[in-house]
Order: sequence, then structure tokens, then C-alpha cells
Amino acid sequence: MAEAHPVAFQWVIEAKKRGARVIHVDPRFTRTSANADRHIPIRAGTDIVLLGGVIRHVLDNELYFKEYVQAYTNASTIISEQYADPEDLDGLFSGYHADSGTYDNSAWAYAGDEDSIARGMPERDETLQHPRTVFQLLKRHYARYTPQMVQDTCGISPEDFEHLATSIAENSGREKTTMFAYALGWTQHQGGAQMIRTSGILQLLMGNMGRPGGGIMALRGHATIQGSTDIPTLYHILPGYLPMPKVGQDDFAEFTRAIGKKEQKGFWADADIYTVNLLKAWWGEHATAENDWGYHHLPKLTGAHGTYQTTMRMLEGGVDGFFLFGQNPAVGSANGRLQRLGMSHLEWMVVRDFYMIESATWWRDGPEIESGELTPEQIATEMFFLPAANHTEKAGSFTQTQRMVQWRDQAVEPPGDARSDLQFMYELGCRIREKLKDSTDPRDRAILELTWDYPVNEHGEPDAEAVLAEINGRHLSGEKAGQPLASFGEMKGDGSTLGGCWIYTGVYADGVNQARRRRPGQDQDETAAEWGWAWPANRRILYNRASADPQGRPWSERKKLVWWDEEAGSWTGHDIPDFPLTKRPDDPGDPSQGGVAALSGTDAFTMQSDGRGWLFAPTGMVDGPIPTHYESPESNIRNPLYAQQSNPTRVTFQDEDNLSSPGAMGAGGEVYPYVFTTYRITEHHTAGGMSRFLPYLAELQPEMYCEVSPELAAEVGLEPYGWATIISARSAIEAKVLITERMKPLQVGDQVVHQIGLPFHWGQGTEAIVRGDGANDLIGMNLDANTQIQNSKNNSCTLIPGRRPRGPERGELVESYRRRAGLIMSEDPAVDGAAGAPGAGPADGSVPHEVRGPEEASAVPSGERSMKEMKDR
Amino acid sequence: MAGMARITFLDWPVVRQLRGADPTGRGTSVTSARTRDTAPRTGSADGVADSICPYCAVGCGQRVFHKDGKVIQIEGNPDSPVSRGRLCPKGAASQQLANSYLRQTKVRYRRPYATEWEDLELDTAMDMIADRFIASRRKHWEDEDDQGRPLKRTMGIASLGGATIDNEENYLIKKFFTAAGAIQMENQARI
Amino acid sequence: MSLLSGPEGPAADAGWEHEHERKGFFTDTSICIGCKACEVACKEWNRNPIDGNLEILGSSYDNTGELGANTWRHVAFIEQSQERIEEARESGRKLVSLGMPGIGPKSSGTRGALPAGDLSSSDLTPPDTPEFRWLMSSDVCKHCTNAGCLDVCPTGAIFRSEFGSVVVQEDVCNGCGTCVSACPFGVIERRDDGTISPFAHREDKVERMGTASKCTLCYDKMVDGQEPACSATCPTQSIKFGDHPDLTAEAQQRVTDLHERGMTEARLYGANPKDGVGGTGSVFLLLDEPEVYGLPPDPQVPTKSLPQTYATAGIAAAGMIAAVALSFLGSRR
Amino acid sequence: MSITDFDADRPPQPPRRRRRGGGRRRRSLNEVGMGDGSREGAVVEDVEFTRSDEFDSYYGRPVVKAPPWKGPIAIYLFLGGVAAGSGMLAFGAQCTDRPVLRRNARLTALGTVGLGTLALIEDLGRPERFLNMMRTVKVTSPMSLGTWIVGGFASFSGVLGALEVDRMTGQRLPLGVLRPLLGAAEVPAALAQVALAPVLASYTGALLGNSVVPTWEAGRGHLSYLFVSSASLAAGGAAMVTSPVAETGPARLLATAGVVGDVVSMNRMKESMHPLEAEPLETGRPGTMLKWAERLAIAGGIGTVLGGRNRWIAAASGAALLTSSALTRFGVLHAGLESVKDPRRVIEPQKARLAARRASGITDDSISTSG
Repeated sequence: MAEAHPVAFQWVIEAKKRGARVIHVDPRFTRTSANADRHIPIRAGTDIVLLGGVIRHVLDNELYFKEYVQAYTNASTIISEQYADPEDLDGLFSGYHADSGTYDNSAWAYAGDEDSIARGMPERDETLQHPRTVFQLLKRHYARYTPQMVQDTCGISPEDFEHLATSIAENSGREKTTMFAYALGWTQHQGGAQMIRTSGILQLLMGNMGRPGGGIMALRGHATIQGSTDIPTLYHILPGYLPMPKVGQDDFAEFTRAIGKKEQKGFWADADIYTVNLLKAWWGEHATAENDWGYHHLPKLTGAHGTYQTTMRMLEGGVDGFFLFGQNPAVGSANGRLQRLGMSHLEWMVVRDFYMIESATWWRDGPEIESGELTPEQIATEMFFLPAANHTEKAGSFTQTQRMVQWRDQAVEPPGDARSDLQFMYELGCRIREKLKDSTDPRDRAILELTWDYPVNEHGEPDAEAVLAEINGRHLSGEKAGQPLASFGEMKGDGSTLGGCWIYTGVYADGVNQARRRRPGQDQDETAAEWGWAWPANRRILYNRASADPQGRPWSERKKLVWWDEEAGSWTGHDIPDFPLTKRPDDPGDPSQGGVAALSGTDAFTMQSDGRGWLFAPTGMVDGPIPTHYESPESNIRNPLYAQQSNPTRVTFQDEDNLSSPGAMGAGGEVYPYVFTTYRITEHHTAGGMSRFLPYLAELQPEMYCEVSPELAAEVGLEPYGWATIISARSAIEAKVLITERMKPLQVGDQVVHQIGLPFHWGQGTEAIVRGDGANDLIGMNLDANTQIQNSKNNSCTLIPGRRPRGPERGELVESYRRRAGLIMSEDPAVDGAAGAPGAGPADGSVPHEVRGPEEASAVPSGERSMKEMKDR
Repeated sequence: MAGMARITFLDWPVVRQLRGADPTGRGTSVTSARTRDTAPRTGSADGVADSICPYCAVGCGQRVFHKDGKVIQIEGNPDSPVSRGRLCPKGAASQQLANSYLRQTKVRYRRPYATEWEDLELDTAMDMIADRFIASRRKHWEDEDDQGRPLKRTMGIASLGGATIDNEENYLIKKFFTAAGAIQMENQARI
Repeated sequence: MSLLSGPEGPAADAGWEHEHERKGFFTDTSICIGCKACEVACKEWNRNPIDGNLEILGSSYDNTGELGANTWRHVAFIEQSQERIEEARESGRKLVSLGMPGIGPKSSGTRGALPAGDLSSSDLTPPDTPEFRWLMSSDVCKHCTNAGCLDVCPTGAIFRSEFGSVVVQEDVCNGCGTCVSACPFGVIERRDDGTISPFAHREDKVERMGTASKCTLCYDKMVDGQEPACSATCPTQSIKFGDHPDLTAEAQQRVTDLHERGMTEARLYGANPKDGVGGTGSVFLLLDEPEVYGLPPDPQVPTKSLPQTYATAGIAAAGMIAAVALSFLGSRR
Repeated sequence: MSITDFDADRPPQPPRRRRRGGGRRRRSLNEVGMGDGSREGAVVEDVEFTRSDEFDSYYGRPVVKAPPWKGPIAIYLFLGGVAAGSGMLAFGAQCTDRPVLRRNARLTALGTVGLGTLALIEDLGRPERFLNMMRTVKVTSPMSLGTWIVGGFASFSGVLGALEVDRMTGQRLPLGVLRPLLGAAEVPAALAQVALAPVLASYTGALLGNSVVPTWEAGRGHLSYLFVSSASLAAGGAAMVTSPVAETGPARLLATAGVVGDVVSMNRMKESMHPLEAEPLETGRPGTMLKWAERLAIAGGIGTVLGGRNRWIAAASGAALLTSSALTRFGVLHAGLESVKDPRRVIEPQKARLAARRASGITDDSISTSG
């Protein structure tokens, strides 16, 4: 956090000065560790064992927050008899289909009749004693996650584990809260979503959700990476976490019912209304009840169409045109080589950026040009570089990592040909509509009927506030016609309102740009509710009903946030209550109505279909309802818990440049004996497009480096600040060597695990002030099935002293190691450890599969996206 | 000696040393006219715009000072309850992000198989991109799948990026691409 | 006319009517996260060139190396293992035993105003000596009470400002370089090279070329009542800017707090007005001996011994007169 | 040991753990090792060394900086010395009626001070601003006082030089009405020149000495003696080169005295230093220069004493002495510049003097304090 989010770390330092305990768990000792009370080095990818160990610790020692767990979680819910745990099936949950590598999650359902489950009233045992209650299942599932198991898996000493577990236990409860902050160190694993889930379970058990100083804080890395998920430039969702329709979902009612049933509890019951408002915003007068509000204009998905699937499609010539909006995949995406080769198969490509990033120049100075493998004369891709306006040259909003939308005012006009992406997209749309205006082709109707008319200024720049107003939504008829919606509660499903992103409704309430509010923080309380605007409804802490006890009283004076005011007959507090304002704590709810009305006075988790925080997730995760530990596919350690070595749902792609080491499951694993993990450092920003071109940042960290322990340096023969070449099954890169005690070899069972740290900010090219080999070239396109996000944090490599060879010899070097590891076969290019290579195949019999598609909408808007297998591409 | 030519004898520091309260010549008697007129560069700004740092998602407040249509200084905004006026090295360098000598301000075009960039009018470029969008959309259009179920999409166009631009921009991209049936749009949230 | 400033403070000695409290920095290295925002904010505000050859310097995460003409804030990175930490703790303890200077608060009776919700009473167990630590510290011009650079400057280019800071007037300095040799901290340097735009693009105008250059305490901000760029940007407020007496008191309180937590390695640097430079305007809280951070353990302003040095020169001159006179007397024809 | 009021609350110290290898490896001066800038770096080899051998620094980087002074400054130091001595010889010659010595010494003084001033300007970062030196008179700045001394000396040398040239050319200089004034100015100008000359020779010692450059700082009490001696032998040498032996008797005596003073003061200076501070005077290029400076001084001195009445031997000896003086100035300058490179030369003497003060009971003047 101190590394990548230094300004946010001021609050940690302040808390520490006041006596808070800060524990940093990371394979490396970083600038965060330097300022923590304790650094606990961990073997990459074993977080579920560590957190599972803590879960076991608090369950076995009854240290969890009993009243909270009882009232606000699904601990008492009974799970159907079909459910079988990995403890029973040696690493698999029930419902696994080996041929497709996927689960059927109906095997994890709540017990009870279908209607009761749909209404959020499954069978429960409030004593938590029933063996199939979630509580008992959890206990059983984590029973083997002992301190010894933690030591033997994570390389964490019992003392460190004790310190961590005790710290969490002592600092949770009525008077205190514990908070988890994480970033891509959890996300970028094959099974990363489950790591985050594990901390979710722990935080629910400890009563740390919905409370000040609690929660799980995702430290996100781009100015509006939150906003671009809420209002997504992502294939699988529509604005407001509504899913994109899948092939076969041709019935609009069925489509919205799959998102949220009218009879279920909470706010998702109105998913149909949110969808209508979105469609109304997009197709205006052309969206009518008769034509299902234009629903049939929406394209349909047939599986996953994530950025890595698209890369594979490019390589097969299936994509002609590619737009880059401030993104540098040649450096920033996994398997940089395939990224660049993919781009070389395009017909045309538009790069919108401030600088000549490597993704704009790969055709003239990329690694494949350097090696002689490609020459510009062979590359057909037509390149358009369009200079982009920066954040001072346009007005607009960013949504920061706590869901707060903040508006930026424009300071100056963009220079030369530079334009905002707003103007680019609007103008491109206008030109395309103009060119198609006489078309009678039915496929063009969706474009021609689109509402595409925004006011522009004298430079042709659309008014960003007008776009924000459309996102917010407005009344279309009635006495308020034309007025902005004040909250999504005002949305109607009859076409009398529109709104482009329901969770953002309210950001333009009263016709005022609420995101532009700037009442100084020093003039407000710590909530600072009048600075910017947080979705939903300017609420700063989600599920804050849980900050009060079931009777509506704050759990403690120190930790009070939201409470029931009996006199006023309303919820009140320092934040906007995340609960129907006048619903009494003892309200039993009206299950016959569904939706908000069905919530009882203690159903604090208002987005969940049963109003409870989910210790056990019957839906929403494709790889199991309870997180369980698997080793990374390239890990050289056998899974100490199960025969199932790796996550059976993991996704990969067949390509000779996307091979993996077999790790502990094959003889070739020892060719790549070391673990490498990638990360950001303070001085740079992701793929370097916004930092390596700036002299003041470039000088601070001018060269690509690797961090190794003195022990590993001695073993390999590395010189301090000399060069090393790192070789994975994908590529070989060179880096300066930082030998440091900040990297510590870990004793894991009888093996010593060496971990190598690689910042990923550098890329090969000629335009940036500082250049270097890109760590992402080493990483394969191997994805988590829940998120389709690659594993960057836990891969295997070997390390040799000296610089890497130039020219074609670089590829030959990689090749020679692949050969030694038995990864290269004569025909059938190997997948995940060389099918056919002697002993190289995964012994657990699981085969990673290629493509997945989205399932239903995730139950929680900000939660993990859910997908399930649809169809092979 | 440019400085000295302009000053009068009484301004000569030696004289000021003898006359004033600073006989050792280490303070008031040795200041130059320019020093006495010192003012912050931001004092002459045409204006200051409230902004947000463009790097990570902490969302630190920035104040952008500008003069003659150029950004001259970017500082933390002390009013922000998120950042309280502080910036990390990247945020502190964001003036350079705007003004780095490597900043591109002209459209560049590389035709197929060419070895170099060439110039192109922005208007021409936009028109060419629109034509290519339409053509690629048509070429890879999928009306229905092999079971005859509607798809109404094109696989010929993809986009990547969104996390570093604005919510409003994301909205327009999502809206138009979806209407055009181009489903393959992604951003850093997938990476 | 004293050679050295008197007890009334440097600004008054420099002829300023005492309108301003002396300003300075308190750099608390115990909460420095090594982000280098101070380095960048400083360069941004002062338009200073970059340093070096854009190569890793071989000093942990430090790639700017040291303070100099172009780098006016510099963050040091020091990696230490357990034994060194124990030694630092021991050397800090020895400082305490010397009982000097005894001006700081010794007990926690009057703890600084901590906000409500202070939990510091909940756990005062001294931490174990960690196995390893990574020190980070942002260095800057000390703005000495008795500043060597200021004293030796022959042109009056360097002056003591009304805020007590030591500032170079770039329009006056002729780059004689004498100040460089008089700074006990190796801070001031003549700017002889440097570019903001590396490689082919050297057209950017670099200011202060050929003149001595160092931290001005952002004099051009302070005249407008603003805070220096580095302290304003410091995410954790490891760098604090303010009135010197307040900062010193805060620094002393912080050392006391850390000592109470068992961190006897904490010590102040520059807070003693009796030291060889009369105390510094930039006070530091260090966690090890100063030389570990590249700071001199016993800096002395050369001017302190200038009377003796002049006396030596006088005697030498007299000796030469005598020698010449005797030579002529001795070779009378 | 219990030393503070919170000491009692502290748990007992764990036993000291010995470092791997049991000792420390001393780092070479230029070595930059691992992250721990001071003493880590022994990855593979661990060599036994005792505690006293170790020292802390930040990756071996200098603590103080050398001034940006190069060759021209050494040339200035040398020429200024020659000018000062020559001015004094000229005055003596005037008083004792040695017209050739007077004339040659005056011209030498003018020439050397002129060239020296140019060298001084040449070394400025902004030479066009050299007159800014005259903005102030700062008693705390030897450079400021020196500037006024050089300026004054050069002015009077100019008057006297002009007079001599006018005489040599049979009053052919286009002086017009100024000629009588010039003539009238001779005595006051000569008095002023001779008054400034010895300080011109000695202030440079204060200029270098009033610094934190370890070798110069340590030589603070001796440099002026060395420099007046060097100036004396050089001026004497110059006179021996330029003037007939008949008139250079005093110059030879002065040169001889200078040689003695030079050798003695240099050795006394080195003896007074911390070995680390003296080292740059004895090693490397500066050491070689100073070694040759001493040899040439002694050789020149011997030549002066034994063969000074021979015009050629006198001239050769004079040349040797001039060379010696130049080498002395170059040597001292570069020894200083060299001395900052090793932080140990700053840290060790400072730690030693701090420890010495503490040992003598002075504990209140350390820059590091416990609170």
C-alpha cells in the first residue's frame, strides 16, 4: 500500500501513531513492510491456507463475533444434501464435470423448497449445530488448516501466524475492527477471486463488514478503474453490473429474472426496472414496451470474450480493428509476445495516448523486430496514432477506489490534434451514423436508433455533464418530466424514466453535479459526505446497517456509524443508512412482496437475495462455494491438502508461446525451480505509459531489475547490481540484480522456496526515456475462471547470471529450456505442461479449459463477477 | 555585470552594509531587486482548476494552475478529504505528464508495410477510422449462431482501455460499441 | 559585529526586523515511506534538471544518490539486519545516557494533543528487535543557524531570508564555488550540467546554470505564505514544515514517544543550538548514527574558527614581511 | 545499565547474535555493495576484521563536496604568490636602489596578478558576472576580502607597471597629461602594493583553510605559512630568472628562506593532521606533485645558495623554484579535491573529535541528541 498507494497510506501511518497494529503479508519486504509493525513473508499463492488458518483459529477458539454472525450471515443456513466438500472429494466440490472442467453449482444450493429459497427463506438452524449448516461446513472445511499446515504450505512460522491470528481476533468485535487491504496480490492468481472471498468470510465471522474501520479494501490502480467497471468497458456486463445477454436469452423477462427475481429479497429484485431504464437511455423513443425496450438490439455473448480471448482471436486473424484507449498491452498484458504478435495480425489499429507507447511502436522497435523475427515490411497492420487529451484538458469524472465519483474541471484546451476520448467517440459515432444514415440493413438499426446527440462546445467537445446527466437518468413524463432522478428508487419500469447506470442515479440529483461538490474536508466530519459523491446514494460504507446490533443500537460508542432512532422512527447516523429508512429493526419483512419490502429489520446485506452476508456462496463463484487451497499450475510444491493439485476450473489457451511448466506434477518442473512474482513500485505506473516518459519519474527508477535473496544470489552466482536473465516457459528477459535481504527464502516442508521479485513497468522500445525488458513477457495467459484475469503473481522460472542473448538466440534460449522441461512436442502443441510428455501431464487429471462465459448477474454489484461455461469458441 | 549596471550607488550592497542593519552582508543588505520582487509562479496564473490525480484510484485532489493556455503547476488540493493536499511522486509529476517534451500532439499514421510514421490530418484520420469500423463490422458480422439463435454482433472490432479515462467516456464507448454489436471491449479491470 | 549569529536568531542577525518566526523542516524518518514525492515535487516547483545517467546506482532504491545542484531533496534507502539494529538501539541509548541536551520532555505526562480515539495506551510493549529493517530518510539543506555557504559567499548572492532560511540569489551568483567547500553537509553545489529533457532534446532552458544551487525552502512560495513543495506533498507528513520552535518541540516529543515504545535508536539531528552549526533549520529524527544516512557526525561551520584562521594568515603575512625585510637587510651591498 | 526513567520497563536484552561468518568484511573505499550502504555486501566471502576497521557511510558516497575548482585556481594561487612576492621585492629594490630588480619585479607582479585574475575569472561558473565580487565586503568570506586585496594589488601594480613600461619605452606611452600624475603616484602606489602583497600571499591559505574539505580544513592552521613560503621562493625564483645576479641578492635570500619555510610548514602541517586527512597529500597524483615540489624546492634552494651568483645557475634554480611553487599549489588543491571523495576522511576525524570532547566532559555540543 505504501508502494503503490502512498497517499492513502497516510491514514495507515496515522492509525499506527494512534496505536493501530499494521501487519503486512507479502512475499517481499516492501516499503509497506518497512512501515508495518510486522512483515510476514509468504509463499506466493498460499493466502487461502493462511486466511483459512485464521478462520479455523477463530472458529475453534470461539473468537468470532457470535451475535453478528448469527444475525447477519448465512451461518445458520442449511445446505442441500447434494453438497460435498473438497475434504470428501480430495480437492473437488460436488458438481464437477471433468470433461468441461466446470462445476454445476446446483450441487451447492441452500436446502429448502424452491420458492422459499427464491424468497430468501431457506432452511436454517439457529443453533448452528446442524451438520449441514454453513457454520459447521466451514468448521469442517478448514479443520485441517492448522498452524502446522500454514507453516508447511505458506512458509510462515507458528509465531508469525499466532501474531496475525491473535491480532485479528483481538482487534475485532464490538469495540474494534480489523480491516483488510489488498490489491492484485490476491486478484492475479488462478483462484484469486477465492482468496478475496476467504478474507470476506473472515471479515464476516469477525463482524468487520459494514462497520467503520472494517471491510475489505481493494486498492485499485487506475484513476477510474472502478468507474470503468461500474460503467464498464468490459465485455460481460452492462452499466450497473447488469449482465450482457447470452446467446439464447431472447426473452426479455427471462433475461431480467435471471438477474434478480421479483420475489427475492433486496434491491436486485428490481433488476428489470434498472434494465429498462438503461435501454431507454440508449434507444430513447425507439425503446418501447412493445419491442422489449430495444433489448433485441443488444448483441449476445457465446462465452468469454475477454482481452485474452480476443488476443487469441487476433492471432487467428479473427479481429480486424483494435482500439487502445490509454492502455499499453504490449507491456502491460500477460504474454507480451502474443500481445504483439496478435496486433501484427490486425488490419488496422487506433492508439489513443499521450506518448508513443510500446503498443504504438511494436511494429518498428518491438522485441520481435529486435530479434529479426518480424520486419516492418512484413507487417500489414495500419496504425493510427491519435494524441489524447489529458486529465487537465477535459472535464469529466473518475470513480476512485472507494466508489467515490469525483469531477475534474477543465484547465486548458488540449494541444494540437489532441482530443478527449469523449470527443473522439462521439465524433466517430456521428461519422458512422452519417455514413450509415441511408442504410436499410436491419443490423444498422441499433446504431441509427441510438440516442446520440450531445451538446458540443466550439471545439466540438461534447458536454461531459450532459453525459453524466444521462447516466444519472431523468423523468420522461409526468409532472417531473425532464427533471433528473434523485435516486434509483425513482426509476420506473414503464418507460417513464430513463437512466444509463442505475447505481449512479443521484450523482446528478437536483440538476446539480454532485460529483463536483468540494466542501473542504477540514470543514466536515470524517465521513466528508459533501465531497464528491459515492455510489450508491452517496453512501460511503456499504451494508452499514451491520454497524448496529440487531436491535438497531451501535455495537459500541467508539464504532457507531448508523443506528435506529426510535423517536424519529428512522435509521440515522454519520453515513447514509444502507437500509430502508423507516424499516424498524424488529420488522419481520414481508416475504410475499419480494424486494425491499421482503427484507427483515436485520437483513443488513440488502443486495443479497437472502439479506445475509455469505460465508458460503451458493452462487456467484464458478470454482466452489467455499475457498479452498490449490497450488499454482507451475508450482513445484505438491498440494499438501488434496490430490487435486491446481484449481480445476482454471482457464488457459493452447499456443506454443503459452506453455507452462508442469511444476510438481511433472519431471520438467525442476527446469524452472524458482517462483517469480510481479508488482508495481512507487515511482512508476503500470506499463509505464504515464511514467517512463516523464524525466522526473524515469530518473527515480531508471532500469528494470529483479530482487533476489542473498542465498539465491549465491546459489546462482549473481553479482550485486550485475545482470541476470530470467527464463520462463514463455520468454527470457534480462534485469539488473538487486540482492537484498528483503527477499527471504522460505522453508516449505522439506523444500526451500526462492522467490524472485520483478516490477513490470518496463518495456522494450525506443521512445520512452527509460526502457527495459518487460516482466509480462514471462507470464502466460492463464486465467482465473471467475474473473478471466491472468495469474501474474505466482509463476515459475529459472535464473542465470548475465544478460540475455540478442537476436534469434533469445528465442533459442527459451526453446532450449522448454526442450529440457519436455514442453515441446513434435506436433500437438502442449497445454499446461505438455500433454504427452513423459510424466508432464497434470497427475490430478484436470485439464484447464479454454473459454467461459458469464453466468447470471453477480448477486452483489461490487462483488466478483460470475461466469460459467457456455460454449467453446 | 548586468545586475550592477542598473542599480544606483545607494543600492550598492557595500553602501547598504555600511548604512543598514546588516553590516556583515548576510541578509538585507545583499538582496537583489529581483529577490525583493520574488513571487510564486502560481501567483501569475490565469486560473486554477480543481482536478483529480490521473494515476491510481486513490483519487487525490489536485489543483491545476494554468497560464496562457498551458499548465504551469499542479499541486495537491488541501481541501480533499481523501488526500489532504498530498501527492505521491507520480501525482507530483503530473505537470510533466502534460508538458513532457515527449508528448504527442499530432496525428501519426503508418500505412501497411511502411517502415516509418507519416503525418495525417485529424479529419482524414477520423474518416478513415469510421470507414474501417463499418467495413470490419460487416466483415465479421454474426447474425446468429449455428443453431439459428440471434447473436447480432461483430467480432471484427475490439477495444482495450477505459480505466485511465473518464466515466463519461467509458459510457459513450460502451454505448456505441454495444449498439454496433462490437462486444470485445475490455479494460485494465481484466488485467 | 559578530562573525557568528547571536542568540536572537539568524534572521535578526541578518538585518531583518523580526516579523517572522524562523521556519524550518522537521523530517521524521520513522514514518518516511520512501516514496520520493518530495524529490519530484521539489524538482517540479523549482524546475530542476534530472541527475545521473538513468542507470541503477547500486544503492537499494536510491537512484539519485545525494543532494546536489539538481536534487534538493534526496531520499536515502538503507537496508539493515538485526545486529545493526541492535547497535543503533545501543548507540541511541548511549546518547540518552549522556543526558544532552536535556531540553526535551522526558516523560509522557504531557503527550501531544492526539485526536480522540487514541489507542496508544493499549499496547506499549516495546517491539522485538526486528530481524531486518529498511530505513528511508529524506535529506535536505539544513538551513544552518551558522551557515558556512552564506558566510563565505563573496558576492552576497547567498543571503539569510526573513524566515531564517538560507537562499541563493541566482541572478547574483557568479559561480565562484567557494560556498561548496564551506558546507559541512555537502549540500550546495554549482550547477554545471543537467537537463530536464534527456537524450536528444536539450533545448529546455535550465535555470541556474553555472551558479550555486540548493534548497531555498521554497522562498518564492514562502513570501506568499505558502508551504514548501516537499512538505506539502509528503504523503505521511514525514516532512513537516512550520515554525522552528514548534517543530523542535514536536520532534522532542516524538523521540520521547518512540523511546517509550522501546525504540531507543531514535534520536534528533540538528536540534541542538550548541552544535557546530548553531543548530539547523531542518531538524531530523534519525534511527541510526548520522553517518549511516550520509550525514556528518560532527559538522562544524568553518567560520567558527575563522578568527584563528585569519590570525594565522596575519602571522604568515607578517613573517613574509620580515623575511623580505631581512633579505634586503642581509644583502646590503 | 539503567539510564532513563523508562529503562526499567524495558525487557532484558536478548543475547547478541553474531553475524554470519563471525566478523565483518572491510569494504574497499570505492565499493558499492548491497542495500545496506554501510557494511553489508559480503555475500559470498566473509573476512574477519576487527571493530575498529569498520566505518559507516552511505554507500561510500562523499559527505562533503569539493568546490568546482580546477587548474586555473591552482594557477591563480601560484601566480598570486609570485605577484605578492614580486611586489615586495620591487619595493625593496626601490628602497635599496636596485632598478633592474625593481623594474622586473614590478612587471612580474603586474603580469602575474593580471594572468592570475584572468585564471580566477576563467574558473567562475558565470565569468561575465565576475564584477559581482565587488558587490559586498564580507569579513566572513576570505574570498570576498581576497577579491578586494587582489583588486587593489592589481590596480597599484598596474600603475607601477605602466610607469616602468613608460620608462623602458622612453616615455613613449601616450599618457599625455597623465604622465606627471603617474610619476607622482609611484611612491603611494608602491607603498600600497607592498602593504597588500603579504596578505595577498597569505589570504589564500585562509581561503582554502576556511572550508570543510578535509585536508584543507585540517591544514587550516598551516596553509598560510606554506603559501607565503611558497610565494617567497617563487618570487625569489622569478627575480633570479629575470634579473642579473648583481641585483638579486635579496631575492636569493628570500627564496632560500622560502624553501626552508615551505619544507618545514608542509611537514608540520601533515604532522598535525589525522592520518586520513594527510593521506591525500602523500599519495596519488597530488602526492607525487608535492613530492616533486619538495625536491625541486630543495634543489632550487641548494642551487640558489651555492650557485646563485652564477647567472645561469641562478636562472635554473629560479625556474626550479617557480616550478616547485606551482606544483605545491596544484598539489594542495588536488589533495583537497581528492580528500572529499572518501567519506571516511570526513567521518572518522569528526567521530574522533566528538569522542575526544565527550571524553573531556563536553557533552552538550553534539548535533545528535536524544531529545
